[in-house]
Amino acid sequence: MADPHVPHEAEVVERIQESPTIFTLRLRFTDPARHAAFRFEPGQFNMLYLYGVGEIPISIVSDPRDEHLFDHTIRVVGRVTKGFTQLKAGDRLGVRGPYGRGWPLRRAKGRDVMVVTGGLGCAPVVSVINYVIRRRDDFRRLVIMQGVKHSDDLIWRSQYSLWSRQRDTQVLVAADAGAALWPWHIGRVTELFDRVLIDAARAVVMMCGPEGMMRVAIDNLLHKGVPEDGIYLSMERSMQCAVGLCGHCQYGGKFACKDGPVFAYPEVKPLFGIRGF
Amino acid sequence: MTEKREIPIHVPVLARVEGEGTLELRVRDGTIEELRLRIFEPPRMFEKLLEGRDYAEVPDMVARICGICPVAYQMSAVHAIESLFGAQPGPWVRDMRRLFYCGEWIQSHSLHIHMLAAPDFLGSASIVEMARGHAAEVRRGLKLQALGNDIIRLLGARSVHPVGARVGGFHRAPARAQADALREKLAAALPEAEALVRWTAALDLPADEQDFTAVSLRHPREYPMNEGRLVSSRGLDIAVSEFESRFVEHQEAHSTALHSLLDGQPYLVGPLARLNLNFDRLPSPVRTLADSLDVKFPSRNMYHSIVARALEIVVAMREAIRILEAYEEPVSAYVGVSPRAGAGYGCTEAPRGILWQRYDIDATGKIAAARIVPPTSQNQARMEADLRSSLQSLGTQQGEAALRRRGERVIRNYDPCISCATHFLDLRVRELKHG
Amino acid sequence: MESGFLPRTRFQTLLDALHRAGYRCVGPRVRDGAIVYDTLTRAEELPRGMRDRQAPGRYRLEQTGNPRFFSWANGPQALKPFVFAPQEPLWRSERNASGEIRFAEISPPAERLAIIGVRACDLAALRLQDRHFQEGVVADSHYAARRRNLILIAVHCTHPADTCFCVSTGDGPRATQDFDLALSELDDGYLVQAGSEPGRELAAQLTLTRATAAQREAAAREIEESAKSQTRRLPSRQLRDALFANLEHPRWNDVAERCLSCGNCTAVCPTCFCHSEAEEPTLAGDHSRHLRLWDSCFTQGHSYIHGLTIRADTRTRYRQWLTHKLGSWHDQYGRSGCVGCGRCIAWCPVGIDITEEAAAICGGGTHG
Amino acid sequence: MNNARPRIAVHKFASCDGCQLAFLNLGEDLLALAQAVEIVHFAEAGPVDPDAAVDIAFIEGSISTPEDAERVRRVRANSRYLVTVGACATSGGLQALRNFADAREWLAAIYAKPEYIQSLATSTPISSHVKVDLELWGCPVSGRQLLAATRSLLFAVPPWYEKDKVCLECKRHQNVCVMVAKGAPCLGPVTRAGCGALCPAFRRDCYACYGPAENPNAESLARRFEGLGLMPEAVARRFLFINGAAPAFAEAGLKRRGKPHD
Ligand SMILES: Cc1cc2nc3c(=O)[nH]c(=O)nc-3n(C[C@H](O)[C@H](O)[C@H](O)COP(=O)(O)OP(=O)(O)OC[C@H]3O[C@@H](n4cnc5c(N)ncnc54)[C@H](O)[C@@H]3O)c2cc1C
Ligand code: SF4
Ligand code: SF4
Ligand code: SF4
Repeated sequence: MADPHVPHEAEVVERIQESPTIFTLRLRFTDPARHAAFRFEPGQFNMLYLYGVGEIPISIVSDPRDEHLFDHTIRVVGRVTKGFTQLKAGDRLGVRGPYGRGWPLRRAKGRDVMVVTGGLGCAPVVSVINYVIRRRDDFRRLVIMQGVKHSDDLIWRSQYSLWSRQRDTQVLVAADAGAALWPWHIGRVTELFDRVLIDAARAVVMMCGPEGMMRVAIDNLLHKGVPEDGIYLSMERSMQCAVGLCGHCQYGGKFACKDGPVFAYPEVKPLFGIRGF
Repeated sequence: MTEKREIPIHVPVLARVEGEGTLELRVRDGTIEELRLRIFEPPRMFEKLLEGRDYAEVPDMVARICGICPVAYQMSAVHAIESLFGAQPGPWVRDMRRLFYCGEWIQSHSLHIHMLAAPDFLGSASIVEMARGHAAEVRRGLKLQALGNDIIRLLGARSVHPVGARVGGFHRAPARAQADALREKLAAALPEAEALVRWTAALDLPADEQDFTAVSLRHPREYPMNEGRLVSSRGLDIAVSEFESRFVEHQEAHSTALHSLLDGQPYLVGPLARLNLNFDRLPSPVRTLADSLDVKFPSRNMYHSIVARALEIVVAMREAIRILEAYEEPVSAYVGVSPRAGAGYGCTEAPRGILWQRYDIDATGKIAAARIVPPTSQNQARMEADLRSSLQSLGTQQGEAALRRRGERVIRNYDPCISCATHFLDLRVRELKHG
Repeated sequence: MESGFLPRTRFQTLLDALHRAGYRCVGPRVRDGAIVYDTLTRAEELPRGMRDRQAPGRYRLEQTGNPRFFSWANGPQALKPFVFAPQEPLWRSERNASGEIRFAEISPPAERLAIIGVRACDLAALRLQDRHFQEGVVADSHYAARRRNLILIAVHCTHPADTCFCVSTGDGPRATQDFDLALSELDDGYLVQAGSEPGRELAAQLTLTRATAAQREAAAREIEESAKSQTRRLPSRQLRDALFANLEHPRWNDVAERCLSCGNCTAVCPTCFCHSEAEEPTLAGDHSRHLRLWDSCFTQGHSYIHGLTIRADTRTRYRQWLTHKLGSWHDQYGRSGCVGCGRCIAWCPVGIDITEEAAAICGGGTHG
Repeated sequence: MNNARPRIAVHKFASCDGCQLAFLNLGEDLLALAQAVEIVHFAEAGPVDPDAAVDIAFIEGSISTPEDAERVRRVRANSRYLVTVGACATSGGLQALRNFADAREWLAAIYAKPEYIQSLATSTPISSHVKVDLELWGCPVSGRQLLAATRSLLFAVPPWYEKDKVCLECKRHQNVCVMVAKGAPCLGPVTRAGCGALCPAFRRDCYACYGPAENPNAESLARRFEGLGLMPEAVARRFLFINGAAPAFAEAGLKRRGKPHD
């Protein structure tokens, strides 16, 4: 029996510094057969192993059609992520995956898509945006909404400008506080919901970020008429094994690693927002 | 170097001694005018801390006086307390305590020989440097040190501050299979310990005969560890409980360590003193080994301490093997004790020499007063005397660096343990209390 | 299906047959004041006449003089440590001078193990662990390797402790599933019942006499009485909904005052499966081992995600344990995660009683 | 020789030397360590250069004199990453019991010789004086802890440290609980793991030499000890021991000692 715990060697092909604390690793399995067979969906994640230090879950942010490489965008928060910052092209690491259930992109086909993020910006939903823009005809309106504490926290600023120039696309960014030359809204992201133009009843909303922010967004969306099952969120929980064994990622009866990390809102609704789950 | 009228020498932190201390001397016109072995470790006042504690807590507390010889502190303490309570732990406990002690001797002596003393004779600054030219010897030393630790671990779970000893015996008896496995390891390493003895005896050790009084325990049959009477090379022969009538500690202003004197005179404790006074108690194979060496015992050369240590490693290895060969799991690893009011005395042979303790305990088993006299404060006066004569005979014109090297070397013969030496309550504190 | 009667004087023949078949036998033995599973070579090593007294936070053994080997209720261990090891390496990695990394699985030792004296509650728990470790999206190869090599000799429970409540969870005292052999202990010997093909083969190697009707009746009666003697029980309501409806119940604060958040309950629970992983590199850095260790929902690391601890206080940790064990197990495995073994009650250092807490939060008495 | 090796120092303050011994007892790993790092100050092992700038300073011992308080500031200024090893450096150690033991006596004495009192009244952890980057608990620390921390720093990642309770380790070793099966007043439920649950393995109660774990409920455990038959003073002594000055333990202990304390 193949051991589901053992990683496989991969190589960093390219490293891109996105911001002082965020970088992207573009990877390839060193075993060509494994690389060729690797398939994933947007929203799925891999377990990345830093030699001698540890293993952590990181979403795959590249486009599934891009068979050349797969990308991970990592924010430095603790020991393993700090260790990963040292990797450069040619360095090796361990990878196993893909794991989990990704974004409902099939369901979203032919509908309005809204992407909501908070905090420092969420790599997993950036991949959704890129996915939709690359297949622009498959989807209807695209609404991108992002709230940050301070304008300096917004990374990929140029991308937001780029996206805002796409057709049928609305970009709504808000910062609680902003520096000079901030082109977007100053204030709470929730104030932006009034400006959102979507076919609420048929829209598919995908969100990730701090759970408090998501809670507020859900209330606003429901108020706007988005049905509960049109809302999807990515839940981050501690994960050690990523295959439903270690128990760390349990959210009520769900295992975020295999039943998520992307959940339809009704699946998590009973516990959502209750401190301690 | 030209002769200076006055040379102040200050060795800030003594390298390769247990703990930290400094050496200061003032030389005038070629004569050492003042010599101070200054121990500046802050006192930790254990005797004060022990007051009011339960007797059962003592072994875990006194272990913390010294990380290098915690077993010795625990052993003197349990003997002192049991002697007061009239407890009879029986032959199994007696053997295990001896085994426990063997572990500490092997560990401490190996560490001292290889990490502290031998680099001197091989011209290295440290064991790491020594490992380059003498890899096999260093590995052998590390291996012996590890075996000593293994013995302590068998009875105490870990080698520093072991948790297995208690008043009345041990918390848990080792399983037979563990004892067998350890015995095999020891037996396999015995030839290496014997080779170590020959290696130390072949080192280029300076000739330096000195006159000193040696003090140790003496047992009717055994090489002394846990039991015996206090004897000296000048005819002292008293019970452990009579220690205070002949040995007096006093405070020197320059040091936070007490100096102990026997009838007002400096004296030596430790491996050389022990071996000199108990040569006839060596098991015969060790005696044969000792007799085959160029270095002869009894010896008046402090540099022969390193050979004495190596011989004691062999003594301890053989003793441990003997005890483990006869090992049986007991019904109970300890006997119960009942507290009794009064004073109890214990003295055992720590790796660095006799470690004497006295506890005044009340009827509920609480410590009313404690007194602990560790080997290093007993050697303190002797060390200063030795330094004075050694440096004088080296010739003060040799220059600072040479004096300093020689000074450190002399000190290392005693393997002073500064943490031990400064465990006690500072006298000045007592003054304050009453003032 | 019952195979016959084995007199106690011939109990050794069972051990011998297992040894011949290449098994290491593990069975109940007295160690450090408790009955634990340990290697068993001779029948005399069994805890003849030993009886346990258990209460919340308390376990003591006493000798009754009774000739029986199995007149006790479960000690601290279940089957869990034999299939889901408390700590084990999963794989190792090696990095060479040019930075290439090689991975290799570390397989658990392939040892055939016969466990003797297994109780019904532990078999039920094993079934749950099988579902968790072998029947999910992936099968855990370490668990599976150990599980494959087990042969289980059950003993129907006739001496439940005061802390037991398997009757109320429906998991005992009679062993009904997943054993190879099941024994009913009588004053002079054992009724032997095979539950699998290996069990039948094993029974065939023992010289069994035919069981009498009186023996069968006596055995059945003992098990029935054992069931009746249990006084603790979980509230009979559907606890899942009741617990999740009471997430803000004041009792959570009350139990948090007492609970040490020590995780002993999860460690002795035969169904708890949480574990953490850790990396153990050598100092030289040339290779590294990846370990897994029993973890618990009572640790801070269990709910820690970069900078945020989801369950920082004992109230939310205890609530996680209880709502999972008695609640969300239903969502995951179609039943409660509690098999009524009572271990978490006896081995909780401060004697917190799961049945009492559940009753306080969900309503319904704990003593029948 | 590789010049990029991190430079380390081992400093001693008021202590028993037992934690330094964790280095000296590493065996072959000691030689490996000397390969992996450059040991620039470690008086007990040879090199003496207390004021050298280093990447990692390991500190053993507590602060109990004004000179030591000054010295530790110099060590801090000279080191990039500062690690305390052991109970003395991390909580003040057993000798910190003097901090409460004779509070009234000490106070009375202050007026006589204040400068003297200042030097001896308390034994405090390193973190009361300078910023500490990593605390390794234990009396003594183990070689495993030292190696793991050093290895992490060599990998240039923050070291991982234990915070779970001894009970968890105890159960992983499948020891029989001494509190439940013997009624022994075990401190495992409030003590930080890392020792390997040595005491329960030796059939005795843990005495908390690894200091408080995260989220320790010392008050509940103290009540439990009383339930086991311990007098309040005996309960106090359980907590006021090797790491008695650690706030979680001091609180539970002093409360039962019943002496007003400030
Ligand atoms: C599904 C999913 C997708 C994610 N996608 C992304 C993404 O795309 N980009 C991104 O930046 N982040 C992502 N994250 C978050 C990311 O996983 C965390 O930021 C990361 O795990 C933090 O690891 P760290 O070691 O740097 O942090 P730390 O806070 O240092 O440690 C994380 C955990 O590891 C434990 N630990 C560390 N070392 C050891 C050890 N030696 N032994 C035992 N335990 C140890 C710690 O206790 C802690 O629980 C995702 C998380 C999830 C669940
Ligand atoms: S929850 Fe308690 S009683 Fe139930 S199975 Fe687990 S340990 Fe046994
Ligand atoms: S319920 Fe008991 S065993 Fe469980 S964590 Fe709390 S105190 Fe520990
Ligand atoms: S013996 Fe002590 S450390 Fe072990 S489980 Fe019991 S209370 Fe916890």
